[in-house]
Amino acid sequence: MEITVLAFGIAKDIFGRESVQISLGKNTDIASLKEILEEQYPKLKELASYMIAVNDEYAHADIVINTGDEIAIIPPVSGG
Amino acid sequence: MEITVLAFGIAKDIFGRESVQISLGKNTDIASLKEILEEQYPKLKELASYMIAVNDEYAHADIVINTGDEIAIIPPVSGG
Amino acid sequence: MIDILLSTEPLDVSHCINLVQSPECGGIDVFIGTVRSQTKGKQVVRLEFEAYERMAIKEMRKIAEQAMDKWPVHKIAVHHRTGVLQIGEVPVMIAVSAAHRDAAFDACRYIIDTLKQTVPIWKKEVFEDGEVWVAAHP
Amino acid sequence: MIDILLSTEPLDVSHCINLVQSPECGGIDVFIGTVRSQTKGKQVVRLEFEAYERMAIKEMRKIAEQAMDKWPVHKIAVHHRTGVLQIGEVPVMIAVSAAHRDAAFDACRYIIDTLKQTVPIWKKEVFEDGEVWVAAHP
Repeated sequence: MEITVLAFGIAKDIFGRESVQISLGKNTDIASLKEILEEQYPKLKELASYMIAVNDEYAHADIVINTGDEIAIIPPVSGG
Repeated sequence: MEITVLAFGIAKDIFGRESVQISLGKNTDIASLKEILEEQYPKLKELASYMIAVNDEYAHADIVINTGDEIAIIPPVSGG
Repeated sequence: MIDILLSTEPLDVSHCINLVQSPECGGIDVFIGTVRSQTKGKQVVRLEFEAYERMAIKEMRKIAEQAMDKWPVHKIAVHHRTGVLQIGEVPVMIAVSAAHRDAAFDACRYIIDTLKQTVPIWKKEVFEDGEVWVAAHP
Repeated sequence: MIDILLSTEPLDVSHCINLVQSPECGGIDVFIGTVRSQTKGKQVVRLEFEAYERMAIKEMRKIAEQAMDKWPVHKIAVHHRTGVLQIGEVPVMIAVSAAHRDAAFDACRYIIDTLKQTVPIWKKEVFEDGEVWVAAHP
């Protein structure tokens, strides 16, 4: 399946755009998604940390991604 | 010597006025002043506590009162 | 910078905050006391605040100076009202600015806690059926 | 009552305080974040805030709800700004009202501390000679 990954803050700079399309196999979990992203965008590994959000919620490593999910990269937040 | 004792809050109600004149012997300290006041105004003893200020500062029991000092009764404060 | 005010006029929160704002500061903590409609389950009609004015101002300044010594804060405003206050009105307002927020929170809380213990200001609660000087009796 | 706002417009402190004021409350604690002119000794020209808007609003509400569960507070307003901010402008403002002040202080501090850890908002510091996404790198 094709999913769209939204990027914010420094992740947008790393992607060079506000979102990227990624092809994922069935039953891909968050941990695997991170590996795929880091292979394509090695600079992600230089971040202090980053999280993945699925449908506006922080997602644990073992959460499986479904078609239609809204996926976003959440680099270290710095609001306030 | 004659001194004026200012009263605030409930002390004003106990005195029935904003200040009272008291005759004190030489070298009267704060502890003695309190005894004299409590004799004349026994309701002072019903207060949760009260302090005496001399010239705008809280005064310890052993401070000696001098002519011209500004003396005030400070019942339990409740500002804020 | 320390700004102390004891006033019979309504306190102005925007003014108070502007007084402490500074380009060197990352945070401002503000405490605003408000007159509650109830105390111990009893309906309050109004409050009356009385101060030993000169000493009250001196004590408020002392507390602000202590806070400046204890925490790395930049500016402090302590404004207190006297006279008759209705429900919802503001008897006290404290604003503290600092480079970092922890100092602003700690100092602001210290100032209101200490003010309530040491500053010679007295509050009378007026009810439908009587009135009482707060904290006067055990 | 919880009021959450994420806005590109300047935040209004009087409005924010009015939102939480209530006759049942004896105190309001307000935290106001302000843009500092310096960070680690370097002169800041401006800040740029970006948010994952829908999730940021959801997370701000979650934090306010947690504060409501943890402390006996009455009303909470959490207002955050996005876009370009100059020195001295206000990126965040939190107001908490409670019957007693301790709860207001504790809840307000919890909200700003947690907001800075979990709400998907990012701050870019712009200097004369470059720019940096705050906290992005170790």
